[in-house]
Amino acid sequence: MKPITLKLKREPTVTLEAEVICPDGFAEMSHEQIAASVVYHGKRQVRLDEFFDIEGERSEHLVLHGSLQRVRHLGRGMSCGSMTIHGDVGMHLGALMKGGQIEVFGNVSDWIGAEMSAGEIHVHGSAGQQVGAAYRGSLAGMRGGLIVIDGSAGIEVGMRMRKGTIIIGGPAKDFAGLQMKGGTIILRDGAEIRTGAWMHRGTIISLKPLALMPTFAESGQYNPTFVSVFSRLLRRHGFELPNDPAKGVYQRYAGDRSVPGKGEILIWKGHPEG
Amino acid sequence: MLRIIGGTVYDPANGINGEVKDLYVADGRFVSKTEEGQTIDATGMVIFPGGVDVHTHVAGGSINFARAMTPEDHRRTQAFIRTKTRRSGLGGMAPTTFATGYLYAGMGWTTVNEAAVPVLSARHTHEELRDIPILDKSSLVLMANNEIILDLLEDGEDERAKHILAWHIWAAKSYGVKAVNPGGVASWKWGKDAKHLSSKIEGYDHITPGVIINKLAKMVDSLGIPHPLHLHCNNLGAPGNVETTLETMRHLEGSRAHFAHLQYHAYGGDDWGTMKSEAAQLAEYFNAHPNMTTDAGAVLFGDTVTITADGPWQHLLYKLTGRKWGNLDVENETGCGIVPYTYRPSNLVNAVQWAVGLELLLLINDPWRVFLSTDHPNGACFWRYPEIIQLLMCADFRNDCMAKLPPEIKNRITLPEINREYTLYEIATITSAGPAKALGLPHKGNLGIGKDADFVIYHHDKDIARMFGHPRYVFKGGEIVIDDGEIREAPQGREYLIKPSYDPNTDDFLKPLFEDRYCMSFENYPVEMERIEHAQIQNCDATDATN
Amino acid sequence: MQKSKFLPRGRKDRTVVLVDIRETKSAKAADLFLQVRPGKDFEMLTILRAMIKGEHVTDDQVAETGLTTDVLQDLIERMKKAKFGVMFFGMGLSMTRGKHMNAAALLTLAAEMNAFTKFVAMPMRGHGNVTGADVIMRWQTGYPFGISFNRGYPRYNPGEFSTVDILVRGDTDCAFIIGADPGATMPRPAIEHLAKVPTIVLDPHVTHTSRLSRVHITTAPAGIAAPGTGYRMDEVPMPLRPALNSPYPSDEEVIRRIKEAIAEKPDWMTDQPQMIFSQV
Amino acid sequence: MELKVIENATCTFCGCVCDDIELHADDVRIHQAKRACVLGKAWFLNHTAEHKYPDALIDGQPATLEEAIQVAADHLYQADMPLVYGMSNTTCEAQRECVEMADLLGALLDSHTSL
Repeated sequence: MKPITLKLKREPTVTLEAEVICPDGFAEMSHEQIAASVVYHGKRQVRLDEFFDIEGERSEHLVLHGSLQRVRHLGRGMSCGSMTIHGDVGMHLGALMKGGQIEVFGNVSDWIGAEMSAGEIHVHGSAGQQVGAAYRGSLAGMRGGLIVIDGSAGIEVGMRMRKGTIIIGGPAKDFAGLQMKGGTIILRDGAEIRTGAWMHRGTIISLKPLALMPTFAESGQYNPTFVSVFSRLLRRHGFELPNDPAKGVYQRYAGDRSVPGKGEILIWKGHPEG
Repeated sequence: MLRIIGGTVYDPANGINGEVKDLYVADGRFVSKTEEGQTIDATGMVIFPGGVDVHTHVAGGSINFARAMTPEDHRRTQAFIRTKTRRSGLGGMAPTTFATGYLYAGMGWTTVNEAAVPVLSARHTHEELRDIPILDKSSLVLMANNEIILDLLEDGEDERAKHILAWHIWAAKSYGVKAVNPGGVASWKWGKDAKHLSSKIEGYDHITPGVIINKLAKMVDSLGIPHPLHLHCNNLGAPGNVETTLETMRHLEGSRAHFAHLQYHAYGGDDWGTMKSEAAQLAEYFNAHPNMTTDAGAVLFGDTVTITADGPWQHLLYKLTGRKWGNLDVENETGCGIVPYTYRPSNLVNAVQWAVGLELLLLINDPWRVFLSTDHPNGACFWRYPEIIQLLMCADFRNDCMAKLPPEIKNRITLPEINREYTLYEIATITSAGPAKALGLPHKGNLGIGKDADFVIYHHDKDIARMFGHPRYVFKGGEIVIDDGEIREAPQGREYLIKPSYDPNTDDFLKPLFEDRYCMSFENYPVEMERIEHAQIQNCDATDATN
Repeated sequence: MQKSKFLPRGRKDRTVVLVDIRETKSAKAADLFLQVRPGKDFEMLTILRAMIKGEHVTDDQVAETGLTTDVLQDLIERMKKAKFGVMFFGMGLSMTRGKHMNAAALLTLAAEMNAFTKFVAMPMRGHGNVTGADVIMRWQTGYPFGISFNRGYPRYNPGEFSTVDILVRGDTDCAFIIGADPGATMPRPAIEHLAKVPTIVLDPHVTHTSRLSRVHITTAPAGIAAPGTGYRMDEVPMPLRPALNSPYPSDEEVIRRIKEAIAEKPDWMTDQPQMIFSQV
Repeated sequence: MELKVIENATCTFCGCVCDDIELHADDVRIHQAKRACVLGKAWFLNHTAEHKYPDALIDGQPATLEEAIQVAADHLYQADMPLVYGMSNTTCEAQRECVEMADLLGALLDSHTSL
């Protein structure tokens, strides 16, 4: 299926809310219908083609080009197809996503994959705050699917997530896994402070040492088999998790006791010689 | 001016039961005849007086706290878009003030009574009431845990207490007196409760909840307040609490009383595992005692947020659910707890609660004494009233719903044995004429000449919930406010107040007591009259009150 | 201090515990002063949450906060013994690293203390009537702050719709400022954006923000020369009793007139449904 | 000159909003703020009824109130994404007008609380 291409031709001067840019809708729409779809430039309703050069129609594969930092809600609630984005993207990318794939060659802002339930998001650059998080007041963040950030991430990664996997390649800021209820967060380059604060359940794996909350307790060292299984699944995203007992071991911490929670944080400790 | 012709009219206040009758409106009231103005052909349609809600929580500190606590609900609910003349709003479990007006009017309700106002929050509550468009409003001030009044009752100074009570009603610019868990909320200030009528109240030696209730009801009657003491009984929501409720009813023989959300007070059993309905027992007593009115406080399955001045109950609920909990404390007067909650048919306790609300509505045989309410938002949101009407009017639908309940429900409820189906006339009574009478608002819930032209025109529809959820027209003060689902106008409503008389020396007596207890200036405490928009002061007549 | 039936000796019947990163003047007024290590307030509150539930936290872990297990145990005993506890918190908690989560830690601790005794928590508001703004926005929009009306109905997302973030990202093209002086207090990129877009200021004084604005209107100071209402931080509204007659109009009057001038122009929002069921 | 006495005046300097202040004022200034704290005294005594500033400034130049209201309305109306911010040191009545104006404008609306 030939993709629909959207090139940003005019920089928005304020935010551009464009939840209409979503494979589910565009799959059924003619070129004219796509061009005439309504986006919100600030409070003004404008046609999509006032901001984008559009090529193609009736496709669930979308390719976007341009500096889209002010463009918000791309792929909101999408359930199928794909979006490939060349450029930086604004807030709420793939929020409430139910399926399909998003790949970004650039950086993304806050709330990407917020409250998503399935599908995949891969960001080759860095991400802002609240990756895969719950919106304010919601009981659950990400409920399934996969988010991979090659670069760094802001605060509250996976806040209140219930299921699914988040992988952060670069360092994460404070409160990664805040109030987590399930699922897995992998921190390949560690995190700043308060990782796993108030977590109920779920797993955080860090390949770098972490400054942990005082309400976590050490509970043994091991090389869990699920890490190997996980590692195989992640290979197609271009990396693996160490798990060779000859090279090192995971130090396990349990908490957060303030909840009291039954979450676990696994921190890889390579043997000095390994 | 307006002529409504050919409609089938249900006007219980005038004994009109489904007669085809023309209605005429001029200057916001019904008149005997007019030749001028618009004519609306209501042939084949049903005409009701506008709905009156005797017990709801739509304005003030607690519902406003609930709004702040539930942003996730605001996001998933319907949003009203602003127009040039109308404000935007959000519906849901705790709707914004503007949306509250649109949603109530949208299903044909035109008068509401905000049932719980702490005096210190009264100024705030009136500001919010002003922002509820279309509806006429009244409010009740919380008095059963007021320290000054309790101290006076403790010392046997009943007459003085009565003057203080009247002073507070006027200070709060309220319409009547609400008693919540008398003595229990006062004890909760110290983490204790008072579950029975003879329970000790923390800090007092002589008075008990029973004494407070009894004396307050007598004071309300003797001051001639149009609406009787509006009572939220002790021991709300607990298994076996029907004993407390019956004891309370026995205490109140000889006085008028309105029992709020009776559903929450009609349980048998010893604990959550054995909890069952005692609606039949309660209804039997209630039917035999015409001094009382009540509203159902019915429960519907689904999400809501529970708010009540009954702090102890709310803390229990928080512990049971492990969800969010907000707890407000209003300086020296009352408190309030807030917990989001989901009623599930699979949950046996919730299933019993659902049945109890309906059983009370069906087993209390006089529709002039039992009114439709969900204790919004506690049992369900007010905008779900049409679903309850359907449950009352259609026994088959009720049975279908019961089939979804857990099988263990069998011996815990009597609903399956009840065949009664409400008629339209009875629905018009429990939603409008009855509550208007209980509130002492004779110009409401009444399509007679000279009465306020607040009325609704419904399409006949076999789907009862749809019929009552989507009126063809809603009129407020003779003006079309809802036209086929569209909000036409959102005029300002009135606020009803009363000014019971009290000893002019009350200010001097009260000031030092007040200054001892509160950290607000006595002079700044009463709500100024200028703050009430379209205020209407209703008469207090001590000789009228017991009729 | 207030004497009451339950606390007849006033201050003597009350216990004040001050927690701060340094010994301030307020420490003298307190019965107990706990010096917490800077940036460890969230940790301290979280440890307290664990300890009141009987969960074990090691002495070394407690020591991270600059306090000792004995001190915290003593604090917990005092809190549990209280008849009615109140936790007040200020900007030192809610505006430092961790921000809203630090406040959430305190609110959660207060809620959980109710398993033992009555406890409530309350933010100390530095500015006069900021509580009034919160309360009014809540009843009119459902949300306390951080709101956007751009879709014709209120939406809420602190961080997205909060002022510093909006200004730093440049997401607004016109700012109306009242009862605040962001030109004096906000980070430089935010101030630069205010200077770039048309900014309108209402204030009794010509402020820093006025100087970078396109329009400044002098108004009567609230409560001194303008009447009205102000909310106490416990959400009790108070009538204002102005002592002076100002030569300037009140904020209320000026905003109403601006609003009316806007309303006279053609509406930019047309053909909208009355209501939508699916929000963005 | 005889000073006017205002009893039970309310101080809106900080969130405590004390309402037991006794103010003594002439036509121009408040001379005494009894029972006010140090902060409250400064608050009451530093404001006067003098015509100290121009009624309005447009681009830094003195202007009439009416002109300023029109220019303000034009800017707000033309903006694609206006912001209404602040609302701390003002009355509830003004705050209500702010929220209504933001609703009408389709604006962003925020208070000090978000800082």
